[in-house]
Amino acid sequence: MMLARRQLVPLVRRVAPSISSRSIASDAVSPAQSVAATTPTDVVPVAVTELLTAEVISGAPSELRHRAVRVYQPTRNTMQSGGAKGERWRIDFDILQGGGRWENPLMGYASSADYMQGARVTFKSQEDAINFAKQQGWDYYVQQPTVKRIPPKNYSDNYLYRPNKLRICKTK
Amino acid sequence: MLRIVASASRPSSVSLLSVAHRRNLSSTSARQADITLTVDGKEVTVPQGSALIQACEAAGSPIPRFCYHDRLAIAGNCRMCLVEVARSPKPVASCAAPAMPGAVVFTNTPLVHEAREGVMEFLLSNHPLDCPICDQGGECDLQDQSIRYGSDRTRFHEIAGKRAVSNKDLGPIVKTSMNRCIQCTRCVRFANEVAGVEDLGTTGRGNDLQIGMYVEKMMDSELSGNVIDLCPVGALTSKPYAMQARPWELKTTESVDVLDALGSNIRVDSRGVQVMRVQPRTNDNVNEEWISDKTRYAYDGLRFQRLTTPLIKGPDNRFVTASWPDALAAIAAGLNQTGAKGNEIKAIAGHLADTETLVVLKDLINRLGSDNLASDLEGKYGNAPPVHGIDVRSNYSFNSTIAGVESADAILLVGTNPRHEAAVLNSRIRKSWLHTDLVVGMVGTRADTTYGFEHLGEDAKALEKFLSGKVKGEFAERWAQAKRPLIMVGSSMAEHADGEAVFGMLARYVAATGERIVREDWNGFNVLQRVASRPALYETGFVPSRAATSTTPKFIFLLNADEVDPASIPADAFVVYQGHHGDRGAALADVCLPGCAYTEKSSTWVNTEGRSQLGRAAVPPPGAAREDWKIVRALSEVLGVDLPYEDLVGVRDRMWAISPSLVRWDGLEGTSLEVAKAGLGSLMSNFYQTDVVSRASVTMAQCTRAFVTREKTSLEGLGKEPLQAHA
Amino acid sequence: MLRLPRRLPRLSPPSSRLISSTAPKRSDALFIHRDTPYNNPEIAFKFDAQNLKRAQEIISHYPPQYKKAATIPLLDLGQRQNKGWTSISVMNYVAELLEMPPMRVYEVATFYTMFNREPIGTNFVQVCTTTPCMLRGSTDILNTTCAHLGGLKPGETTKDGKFTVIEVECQGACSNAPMMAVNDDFYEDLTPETTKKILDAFAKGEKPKPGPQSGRKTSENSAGLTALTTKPYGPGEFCQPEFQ
Amino acid sequence: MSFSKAFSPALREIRILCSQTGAASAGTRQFITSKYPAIKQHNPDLPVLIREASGTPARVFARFEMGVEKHVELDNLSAKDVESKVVTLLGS
Repeated sequence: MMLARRQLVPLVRRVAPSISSRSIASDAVSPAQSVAATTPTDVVPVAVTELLTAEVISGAPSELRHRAVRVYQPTRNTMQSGGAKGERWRIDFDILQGGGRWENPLMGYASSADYMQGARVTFKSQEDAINFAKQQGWDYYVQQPTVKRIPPKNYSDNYLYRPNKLRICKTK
Repeated sequence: MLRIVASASRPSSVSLLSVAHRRNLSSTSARQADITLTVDGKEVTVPQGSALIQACEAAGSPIPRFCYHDRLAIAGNCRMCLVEVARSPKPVASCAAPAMPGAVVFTNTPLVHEAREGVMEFLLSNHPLDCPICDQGGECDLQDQSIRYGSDRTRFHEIAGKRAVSNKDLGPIVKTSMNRCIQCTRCVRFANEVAGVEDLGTTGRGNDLQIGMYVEKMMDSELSGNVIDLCPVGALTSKPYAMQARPWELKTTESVDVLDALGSNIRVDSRGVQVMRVQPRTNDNVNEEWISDKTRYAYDGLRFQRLTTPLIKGPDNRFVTASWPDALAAIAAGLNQTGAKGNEIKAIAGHLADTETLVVLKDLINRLGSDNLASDLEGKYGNAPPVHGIDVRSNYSFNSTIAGVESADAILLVGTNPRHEAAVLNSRIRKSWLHTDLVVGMVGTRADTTYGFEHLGEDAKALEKFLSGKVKGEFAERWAQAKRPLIMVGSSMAEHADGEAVFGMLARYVAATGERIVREDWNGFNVLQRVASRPALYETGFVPSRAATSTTPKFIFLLNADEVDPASIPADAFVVYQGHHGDRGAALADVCLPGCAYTEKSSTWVNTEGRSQLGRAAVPPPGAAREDWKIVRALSEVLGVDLPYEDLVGVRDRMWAISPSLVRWDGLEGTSLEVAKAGLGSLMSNFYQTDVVSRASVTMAQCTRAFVTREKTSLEGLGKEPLQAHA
Repeated sequence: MLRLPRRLPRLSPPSSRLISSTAPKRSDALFIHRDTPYNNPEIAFKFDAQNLKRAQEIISHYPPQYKKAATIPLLDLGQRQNKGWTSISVMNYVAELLEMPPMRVYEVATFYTMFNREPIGTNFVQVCTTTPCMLRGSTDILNTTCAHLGGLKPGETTKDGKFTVIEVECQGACSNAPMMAVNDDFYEDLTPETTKKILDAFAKGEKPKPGPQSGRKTSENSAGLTALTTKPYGPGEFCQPEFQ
Repeated sequence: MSFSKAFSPALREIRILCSQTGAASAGTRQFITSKYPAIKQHNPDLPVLIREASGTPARVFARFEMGVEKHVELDNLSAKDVESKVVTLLGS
């Protein structure tokens, strides 16, 4: 069972439309990935370029490697109409379970032991974001943006003749 | 093409999934031709019939607007979107003007600026200087646009001051401050078109125009919270959120709603350890841009009545706080003491159980030698395999997809009231009903949907009569001719004495109609689930075996199960409750294990379509509460059961081995035609022996009746999400 | 490509702030409905047989699905039957008759100022004070009217319920300014004296002759005709004798 | 062994994973269409979960008592081979 699972893991990750392979860039080549390379699939594996992971020299704590980051495109705030910044991609960390946050019982100040809880990095494209996460040696998963379908709209639609009983009484 | 359309990037699978993408989902009639025009010197091609503002957007020229909204009809009354069009003597309101081939449009000229400045000056002339005390501050369209187009002082010095308008009472959710209203009428159009509340409107004229109901009335809609989002100023704000936080203090987390089975996409805004509000996230495949009021306002339930530490019931029947090791040891001791073996070990999964935990719990229970994996379905139905079976996904899923509802031309509702079971889906039906010739028929208790329907009867007999073609009427006629007929069966039918009969009847009908209802490009047989955890329960096979049904349990593990009938739990059984609220389930327990609510864990949720989506933790759980799957995993260690995973990745690998679609987040995996037919076949064969008429009782209608009474309490809180079918 | 002129040269800012001194124009009625003993949805309203027939006739002018087009005529009919004002019951009844949401009818009824949403007197006196009338002395007419009816203010009703006076905008009888409309009739070429006479007549329950009160015909020149003063030719007057 | 009689009671659950359209799963799908009704007829209470996902390799899992799970790969097999593999799996 264990072996089977190991063999199957990379497949799902390559094939699944919305999950990317867990990149453990700083590890030596993981057994999972090596199997993936030899298993025939109809998905062409991404060419792996050698990355010098920043964490080797940046001095970032190694715990960071065990925390997943999400790569996603933040949706537009529905409170507002403006679509600016809507094309950007963002990386942020999942919160820490347990000691991530607490409130001062007297003053209500929020404190956190998680130095990454406020970290948000913005990128122009998904590739940039993924590349950055790889360089940092972070586990990441990509959330694909949703497809918008706004039909063509026309002011004159308000005045279209309808032959049957009206289903709505239009107003301003 | 519109830019937004071109940004489709997800590779869709080639099966039924892609059908949903192929279909023309626009609610207006299809207009094929594209036209080309020039916006700010950039050529852009848009579908014919687009508004000029859409063309400008597509060209990447943002147009300020107040009244125009992508998902509402065009009103053209704020005039903020003025642009300059060559050979036009005056600036043109780009929302109300059609995009014409060859037009040359300028959105950034002195004329445009001056025109917009003029509009803004008039808008501000009566707008109070409330920004410092206004809840919209920081995410206000008027505020933002006045930075660019507003003047820093006024030229109106009326002694009597600005226009004053009385505030309206729109109910417990929407706070009004009508002085701030700029009469964009977005709320009126939303209420009229989307929510189906035709009581909101504009009264008076000119300077006296105001939004309201004219008569004293509240906005009676389960989608009313969305007008808060729509309002471009602070006239309509959220009552529960009033004066609670500023948008720039909030941390936003994109997650998934679990209070119904639609899996609406939400954004959880939190500050510190508190969830401050819940906002919708646009996803045209699921919830468009709307969420129900329950989704939006149940969050305050997350603060109260929480389980924060493990509890063990002492000898005096009072709970005593305990440490995690003690609590887990107490469970192991309890299991030993009761001597539960095999199917006497029972797990009951509740409404808010997440998929990861279900998988881990199922593995644990299975390895303990039991198949007694019940759920808190109504009455005895949770203790038996569901009547629709779980073998084939299409037997319990919403196969037409939520977006696909819009392409149906006749809908038959069976024992369901989508308005209460899936409010956002209901708005889709209304949208389609308004814009197309859709006809709706209903079998079940007559309910106030927001669209017209033909009531065919209340019980299984009425359904049988309709299916056998003995009913005459407009709906029957149109149903017979429908190209895309859609049957929507309420999940409460699986919790009803007539359930077997109804599912059998429908399966036989679907099979008898050949290619009409289930075919390669259309699967019109749908089960509308109303509880977030059920699709995942069925997907993972979390159902009791037939043998387990008759076993008296000695050890019961309640996973978020608050709707369970206390009478069904034997007095001498050892009960463990794992969940986040100290509600009915916890009261029954000998040991309580504090878990996470949906805003506190990153877990997978499967919606009624079978779409798995990844929720994300926004805030940490209170006290000693832990992620649910970890609790079960830790328990397995104490019970000496070896589970083959240690981390979340491992659990998800296991989920993949159970059903790959569980880890294909956001994607939708359909059921192939032959398998769907095999599923229908199994439905039929089970019920060939069933005498439909003798089984048919008049009580089927109670399913929807209960929802109407429940509606009143639906906002009371998360912990007691009372989604019972019938009393 | 056509461009409109650029920004106009700015005038130098005024040295002192201009405080506009126009009185704020208050609407004469609320734009929300408040239940009162005389105006609430419980008060039944129905067209009488004759009006119902007329209503059906009006509705028949429009395609069946666009019955809502008859909102304004039907509201008017209802207002006439309901003593000159449109109560909430009238609106609800019209909405029911036309199968439209009541709010859509309220929108119409509040938009048009000629639908009175508060009760009025038996005689509804509307004095025009728009520019042409004002130039011809409508201020006097308004003051006279108000004073003569016992010191009313525009918008008020006399205690006996016989008169309601309001100021209105142009009624389109500018050539016979100043004018006022009492119920459906125009009284034109008014002077304070003729105004009093008209009001007195209405007070007695009579109905004075509508039209110009100065004695001239319609809107012909008040100083006498300046053209076409001779006798018009009759048929065949200057023709050959055999045609006379 | 055929599918025309009830399986051993030790068998608790069968899970068939395959792709809806993929060629590699064709045999498995054919197996489902031909044998699923028979399996269901003789084992009405046995869950036979058919879980499709595009592009997923075809496999069948069998869960026995005490949560013991075994599986075989069915990718690129004909319906007949699938049948024999499944028989071996269920009989084991």
